[in-house]
Amino acid sequence: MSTFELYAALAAVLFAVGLYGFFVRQELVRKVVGLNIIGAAVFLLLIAIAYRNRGDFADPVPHAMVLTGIVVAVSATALALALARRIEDETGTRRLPEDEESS
Amino acid sequence: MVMSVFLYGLALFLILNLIAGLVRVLRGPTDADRMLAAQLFGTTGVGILLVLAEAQGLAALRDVALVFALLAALATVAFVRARRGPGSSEGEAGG
Amino acid sequence: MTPAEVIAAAFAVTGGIFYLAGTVGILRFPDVQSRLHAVTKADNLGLGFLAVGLAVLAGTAEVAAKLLFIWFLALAGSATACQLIANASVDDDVTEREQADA
Amino acid sequence: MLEHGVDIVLAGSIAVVAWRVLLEPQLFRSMVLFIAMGLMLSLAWVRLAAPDIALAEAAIGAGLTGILLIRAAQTEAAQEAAAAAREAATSGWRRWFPGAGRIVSAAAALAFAAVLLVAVIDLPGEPIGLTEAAATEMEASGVEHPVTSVLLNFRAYDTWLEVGVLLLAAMGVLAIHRTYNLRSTRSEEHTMLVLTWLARIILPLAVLIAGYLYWSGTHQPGGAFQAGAILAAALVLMQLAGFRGVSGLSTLWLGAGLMLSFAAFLAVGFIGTFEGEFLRYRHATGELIILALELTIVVSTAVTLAALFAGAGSQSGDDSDAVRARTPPESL
Repeated sequence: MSTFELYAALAAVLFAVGLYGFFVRQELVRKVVGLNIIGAAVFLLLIAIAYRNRGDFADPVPHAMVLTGIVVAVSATALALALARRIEDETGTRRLPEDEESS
Repeated sequence: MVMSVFLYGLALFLILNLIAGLVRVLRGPTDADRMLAAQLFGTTGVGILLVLAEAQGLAALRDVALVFALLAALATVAFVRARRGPGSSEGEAGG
Repeated sequence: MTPAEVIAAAFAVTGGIFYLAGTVGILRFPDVQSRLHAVTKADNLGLGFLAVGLAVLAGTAEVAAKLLFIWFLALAGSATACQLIANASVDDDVTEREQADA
Repeated sequence: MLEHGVDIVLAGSIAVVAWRVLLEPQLFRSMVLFIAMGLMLSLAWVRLAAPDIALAEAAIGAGLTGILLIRAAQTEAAQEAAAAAREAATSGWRRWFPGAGRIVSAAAALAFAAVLLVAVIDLPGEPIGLTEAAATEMEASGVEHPVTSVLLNFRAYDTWLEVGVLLLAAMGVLAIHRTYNLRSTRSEEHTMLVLTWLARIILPLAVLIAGYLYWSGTHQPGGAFQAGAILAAALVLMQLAGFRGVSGLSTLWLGAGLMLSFAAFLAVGFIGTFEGEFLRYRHATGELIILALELTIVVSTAVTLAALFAGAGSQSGDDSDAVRARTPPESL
């Protein structure tokens, strides 16, 4: 197993784990964490592919995209947490209303 | 050649140390213990980065270690500041 | 191996031993206050020895200065963080005692 | 040989830690594990020869995301037990098909992972990346570091829109708080001496290191976003130590900080249209333009990330007052 294959496989595993967590966990904060793990998986795959395509240096285009992605991910996380906090303040629950009814 | 094997061995050893530290996060028993383990990861992570910088011949990794060392304490500071007063860890002593 | 490499390796191994001591400490010591020692003493010394070893290996003053700077930052951060954690854990103890009295 | 051992141990432990992060019943534990995962991920970036990403992960993943999540976890610690109990209880259609939701979710997640793996295996044997193209064009970009040349020249469009996303997120947080600045957010009332000390040491060093990363980004790993994230972390630390930090800014200055970079890209873009194409500057002044744009990115990223933190972390008023009343004064 080459380094590329190893980390690409890890990316697939992380993607599955993150997606499963995103579906199954009902607390909003957990869903945000699940999304972050899915994001990490995508970043990992891109960087692994950049590593595979390296010449004198690794492919800079995926690197730039992931750099952009990390910054976007943190701002999306902050916004999502602020929304979750607001939902908690308004409704007294940390889940979405439809999850609340069914459980 | 010998040196390269030595450095990678050292990096592997430090990574195993870090993984062992994860046990403390799971066991707790208090949140302070968990935060302490996180602090340990910071110091170990800086060490691993410095070793890998030498092993992979990537001087830029020292900058990564520098940033880690600079910001390692921040999560702990946030932890202490956001605590719901004393007694936040009640009800999980069996952790 | 050149003499410099042997010296560097000796320092690095010493650092590694301190790291190991820190890990054992955080896993085996009985409470937060004693586990603090593992982080504040063992790990920071480990990083220090490691930094010296790697500085010898790199052999340039620039790299050595940067490594020492990194060590200083890690020391400042971890000293502060551990003091904060110690305060927090003392608060926890006080609360437990109050609850026991009540 | 050992090199490969490092990769295998790292990849394996990241997978296990990610699993534990999601399934851990206790939120705080899960967040600390998430921080550990961020650290391990940045080691993975290092192994994959991506020091730029490792830098960003160190500044953002380890610094800011961790702080955000730790805060989110702790303010909710009290409701933890009740929530876990409710999560275990089932009702509605879940009572008739216990675990059906989980099985469907697991199947969907595995299917996605399988598709991803097939796509990876199906990659053409010959690398078809843009490494070559970037290498030949780099001369014209004005900088000597490939990632920076992509980020601020070849694909400046992406970066402009990214800055736009940051701006939108900050506007969203302000909207959620129904305010135009962050002055109403909670500031720490009693100061801790150690914390003041740490802030006084870290702030100037953060400025120094951010400046270094900004400047060196033109020829080695580093750059504007990492520099901005470090400054943001320092601003957040100031806030935590009881200084006003970014929440001391008036509406005017906050808005200016948030919008600076977006506006600068727009202006440069329009100047570029006189030469034929929006945001195109592949000529002698490239380096100057890039350095100027990066400087605006540093400022805007720092202000935006710090504002996002201040906004996301603040609590509803009466609640935090109660907390403060219960916290004993610091004995130092």
